[in-house]
Amino acid sequence: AEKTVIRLGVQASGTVDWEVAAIQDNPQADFQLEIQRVANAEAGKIALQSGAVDMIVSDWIWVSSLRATGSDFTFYPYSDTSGALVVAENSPIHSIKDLNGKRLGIAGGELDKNWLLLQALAKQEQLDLNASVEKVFGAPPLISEQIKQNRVDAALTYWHFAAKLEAQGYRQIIDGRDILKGLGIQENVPSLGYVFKESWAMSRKQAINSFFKAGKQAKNQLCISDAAWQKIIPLTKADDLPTQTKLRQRYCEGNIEHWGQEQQQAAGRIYTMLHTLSNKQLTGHSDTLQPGTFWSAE
Amino acid sequence: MTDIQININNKTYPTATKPSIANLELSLNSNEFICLVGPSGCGKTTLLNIIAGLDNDYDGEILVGRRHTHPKIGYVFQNPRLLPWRTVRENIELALDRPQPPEVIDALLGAMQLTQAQQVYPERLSLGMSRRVAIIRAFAVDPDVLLMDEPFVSLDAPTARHVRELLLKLWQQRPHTVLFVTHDLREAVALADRLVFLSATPMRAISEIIVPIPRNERNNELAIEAFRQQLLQHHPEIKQLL
Amino acid sequence: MTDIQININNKTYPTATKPSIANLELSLNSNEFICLVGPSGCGKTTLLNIIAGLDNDYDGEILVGRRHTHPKIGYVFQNPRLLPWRTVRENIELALDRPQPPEVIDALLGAMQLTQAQQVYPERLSLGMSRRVAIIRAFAVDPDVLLMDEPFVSLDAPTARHVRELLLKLWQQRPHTVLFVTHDLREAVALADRLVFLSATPMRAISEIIVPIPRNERNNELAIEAFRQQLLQHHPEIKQLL
Amino acid sequence: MWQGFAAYLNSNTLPSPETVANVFWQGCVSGQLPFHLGVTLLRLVVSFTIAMLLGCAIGIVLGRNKKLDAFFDNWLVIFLNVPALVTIILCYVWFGLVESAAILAVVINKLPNVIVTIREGTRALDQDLLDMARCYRFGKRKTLVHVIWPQLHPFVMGATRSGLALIWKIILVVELLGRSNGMGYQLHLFFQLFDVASILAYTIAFVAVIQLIELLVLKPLDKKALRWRR
Amino acid sequence: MWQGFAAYLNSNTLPSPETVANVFWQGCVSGQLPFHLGVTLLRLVVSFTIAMLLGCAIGIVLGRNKKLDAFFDNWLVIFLNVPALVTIILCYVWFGLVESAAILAVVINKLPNVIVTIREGTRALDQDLLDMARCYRFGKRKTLVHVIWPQLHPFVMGATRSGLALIWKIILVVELLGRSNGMGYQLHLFFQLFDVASILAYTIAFVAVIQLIELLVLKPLDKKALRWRR
Ligand SMILES: Nc1ncnc2c1ncn2[C@@H]1O[C@H](COP(=O)(O)OP(=O)(O)OP(=O)(O)O)[C@@H](O)[C@H]1O
Ligand SMILES: Nc1ncnc2c1ncn2[C@@H]1O[C@H](COP(=O)(O)OP(=O)(O)OP(=O)(O)O)[C@@H](O)[C@H]1O
Ligand SMILES: [Mg+2]
Ligand SMILES: [Mg+2]
Repeated sequence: AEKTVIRLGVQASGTVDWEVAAIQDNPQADFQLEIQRVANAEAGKIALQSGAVDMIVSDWIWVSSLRATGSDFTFYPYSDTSGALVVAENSPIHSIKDLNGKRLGIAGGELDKNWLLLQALAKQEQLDLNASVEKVFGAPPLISEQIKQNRVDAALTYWHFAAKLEAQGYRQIIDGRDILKGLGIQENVPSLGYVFKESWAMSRKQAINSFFKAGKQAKNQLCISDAAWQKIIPLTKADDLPTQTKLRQRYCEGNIEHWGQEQQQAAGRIYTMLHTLSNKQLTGHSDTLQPGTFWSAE
Repeated sequence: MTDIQININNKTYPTATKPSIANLELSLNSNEFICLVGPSGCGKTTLLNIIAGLDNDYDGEILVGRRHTHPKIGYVFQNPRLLPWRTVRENIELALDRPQPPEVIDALLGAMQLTQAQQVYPERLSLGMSRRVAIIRAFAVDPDVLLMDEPFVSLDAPTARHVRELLLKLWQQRPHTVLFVTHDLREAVALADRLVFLSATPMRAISEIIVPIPRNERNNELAIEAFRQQLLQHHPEIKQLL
Repeated sequence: MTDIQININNKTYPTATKPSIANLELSLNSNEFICLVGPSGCGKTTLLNIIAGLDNDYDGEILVGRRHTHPKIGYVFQNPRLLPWRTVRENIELALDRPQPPEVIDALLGAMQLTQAQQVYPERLSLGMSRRVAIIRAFAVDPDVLLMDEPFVSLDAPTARHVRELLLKLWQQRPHTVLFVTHDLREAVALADRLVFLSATPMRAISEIIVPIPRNERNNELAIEAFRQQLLQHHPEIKQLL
Repeated sequence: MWQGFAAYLNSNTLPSPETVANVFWQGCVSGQLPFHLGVTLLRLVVSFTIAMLLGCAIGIVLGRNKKLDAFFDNWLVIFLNVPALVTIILCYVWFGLVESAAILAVVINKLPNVIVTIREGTRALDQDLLDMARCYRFGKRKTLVHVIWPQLHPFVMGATRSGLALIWKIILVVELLGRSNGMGYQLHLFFQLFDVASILAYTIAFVAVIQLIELLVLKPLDKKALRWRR
Repeated sequence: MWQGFAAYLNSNTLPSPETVANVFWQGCVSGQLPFHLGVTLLRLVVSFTIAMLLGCAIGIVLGRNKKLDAFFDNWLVIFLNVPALVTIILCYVWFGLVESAAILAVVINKLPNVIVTIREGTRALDQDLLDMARCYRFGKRKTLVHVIWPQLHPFVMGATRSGLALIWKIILVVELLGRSNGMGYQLHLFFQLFDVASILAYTIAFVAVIQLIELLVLKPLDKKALRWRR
């Protein structure tokens, strides 16, 4: 029979790329992937909105804000890796409190989720991070460079930049998941997921579900089988073993184990939190997470 | 027979405070050779521009006789106005509306002693040479109306004489109306059928005088000098112009 | 007393095939008024440019007398070369190397009938008016050496006469060396101490003739005409120039 | 026109004018928009001024001096064509994520454009007038002010108009990569959220400012500089 | 100079020339570099051609027609100052992630610059020569080719030189946001990996191509067009 075509927008050098490489080894699947490589997250969003691809990997907050304006995009979890706060190995910084008066590099800007949540966490410890650290915003590669040149004392950056730094001996203070835990959210809430049109997915449920399943299998495979991992190592664009190992470790830690009612409710709570923390800027005007943000027709 | 009737009630440049031409009436007979004489800055160039159709921003009208509704115009501007990025020959050929046999241009170049210079770019000519090119260009288009704004300044005496003769020869071979601006009364008398003397700004015609010297007497210096003297004595109204 | 000694062995423009000036020797006495007469395109402008120091790309030398190592130069170019974005008055004032009392310029403007036009931009002048501005500019700098390249073309006869007189008056008030290019032999005779006749390219001096008419006889038309006739008859070597 | 278009596309990819006006108004009230606009404009003014002054000076020198030009020509082509991204990254990496690095990056990107334009203009200068100035001993300053500059006017205007636009294009990238305020930074945020309404509101604010500059500065300047034309 | 500099900084922020040469060579051998360079150059050529042709045409028309100019002037300022990012996004969203949208985005960004420059040039045309052409009935085509175009030459050269550079700046963003090949896409990947050596290698390749264009096309063109100068 005709295979259902899924046009997938993949960030070059992103982890989805690794999985896709693994999936495509399997000829019996009832879907066929058409890969469109994009340069970065924004390019992915453009590709999705312009209809050039059916599916990309992005975050659910964006999906919710899209739904609030009437489009029917929806989200299926892919990974719960999250950014981290790293410092140099011999740095005197050991906890959030030590950040006081230090220079902090922040990837992604003022509305970065982790930055907002980190501020909330610090507030619980009576520390106004926003006022007490010297903030340096910048693109993630530049932030990595800044910390290497000692121009900042700590870096709050995306997970694979954090992982690469860790592999070079930098120390992780806290990661996104721990920040959430500190704020009272125990569930592992995925940060990234597949984003696609609900209407489009409804008519191809079967194929899509088997794609998700294949994705999960591929991920497991990469984590369990060294042979499978060896194959995709060139895609990581990391030359040294420590970095490769660290990337694999963090990647596998991001595996989704549970995705159910509790996690989705937790997401709702996070949403409300970010809504107030960002002064509506991150989330848009909707006070609550839009119903239907998470794909339920599994 | 009047060929072109010029009535300019008022020509005031947008940036000027007073008119440059006021109530000028002038009729050009067909194939007539007219010399315009007037003080510097009176409005002669302005008039030629209007006749050439380059300036339509005036109050009045130019009536062109039945023969040519759109007379072909040859205009020797007061400065040469050659295209610096085209050679002498290209400058001449570009002005032609239909290709001419090369001999015609060759002959003109020869007569103007520019055969050597035909492939030269204008910036590398002397001013007198550029002027001669501009004259050739005006001759080459075989005009119905030939406008010449002090064409022979910057030419040495022998060349000027030579070019004057050429002009008259061409004019007699293929008659056309000529409007010739000059400050040199001797030159004007030698060339014109009629002299038109113009006042200072605002310009109008003070006096029109027919030159009675027959064409075959025109290179007789004495006859010309005699008529010049006569003008100086018998026309007090143009005294201030001479 | 020789003030400026000109020896130009060879001046060939980079793009030209043959020299424009070859073996030209000319000595200018101090405060002498010299008229240059030569065919169009022979190299007169080239020579003035070299003397003015605008062209150093030649083979030869210009020796300037002890009196002025860097003579101040007034140059009436063959075209007016006014700055179009400066008014008439600004154009004149910009050329002065030290401020002059305004009356000096006022007087010159008045003498040239340009008082009305002093605040006008050059593009809105007639060519003759622009030329007069260029002449004022050269007079106003109070030059040691005055170079004039056909300065009085485009001027009507009365104005030309008037300006000629002004030139002589200024020259007599404050003597300076004048090099004056003209194609008009009558003008040359009326003005010059010495006439220099030049050959066609490559240019050299054919003949140098001192004008014997005393200064107070110079506006006597008959005296001038007589000398002109004499030149035509007794100097066969310059016949082709006249 | 826009409204019809928006209705036709009927999606968040082109919001209706009201939405944009609304966003614009809120941005003004909250002070966000004026703040970021102000920051960007400040950077624009500083880097534009530096680039124009330096660019005109170098352009004139290169245009008048064949030897220097031959020597620097290759460098010019290189600087002209090094991608903005590269200069920006290198500036940031070498000088840190600081204001001066940002300004430097913009200047480096704009400068070669000014130089090239002014150099073309200088090459086309009227030799007759330059000779006149030399003969009447105008000196360097007088020649520059009264002879050269007026002839360069159309080139300077061209460089100014397209320069404002170019700087604006680059400043966005500069702010996006390493500043935490300014229009570029904000646009990037909106872009991440795909908030087209806000993007348009900010764009409109900026364009309005430039229109104002055009109306209050460039147009009168043009008029004054060209008043001598026939 | 570079080497000394690199040694001084002694880090991956400025790799040594050998490293870059090495990367360059590998890129060439693997065919990656020529491929991406080729793709980008193709886009550059197409969009440059369109922008120059249209820009010159519109610039000349606006420069010669006061009324049209007054009408379109505002639009021009707007198009000149809409951020590249905005036009690129809108083009992609409306027309899809197709090649033509990419080209259109580049053209829209470059076009106003050309128009503005050429318009300045057209305003500065010599009226005497235009009058001469009118008097001798040159007609539209002849006037354009023989009278107007040679006078616009310095402006066209300015627009060309800074235009290649501008397009190159924009094309990088265009490719970054919606293409999966070309230099912009590659450079961004290298940036993510902070692979400065590769960034420099690609930059050098591009600059070399432009140098070649300069040497083989622009310089001879310049020479030919200016051979009439004194
Ligand atoms: N573009 C212009 N704008 C304003 N006034 C002008 C313009 N052109 C000429 N004029 C004025 O109009 C008058 C006549 O000028 P025109 O050039 O016609 O004189 P002309 O008779 O040709 O003088 P000349 O013999 O010196 O060439 C002059 O007073 C001049 O100042
Ligand atoms: N820039 C140049 N490049 C090449 N040749 C030139 C250049 N300028 C002048 N010439 C040539 O040098 C010769 C002398 O020119 P010049 O301008 O000195 O003549 P002139 O005596 O002033 O003539 P006119 O009386 O016509 O003004 C001419 O044959 C001319 O073709
Ligand atoms: Mg005139
Ligand atoms: Mg001359």
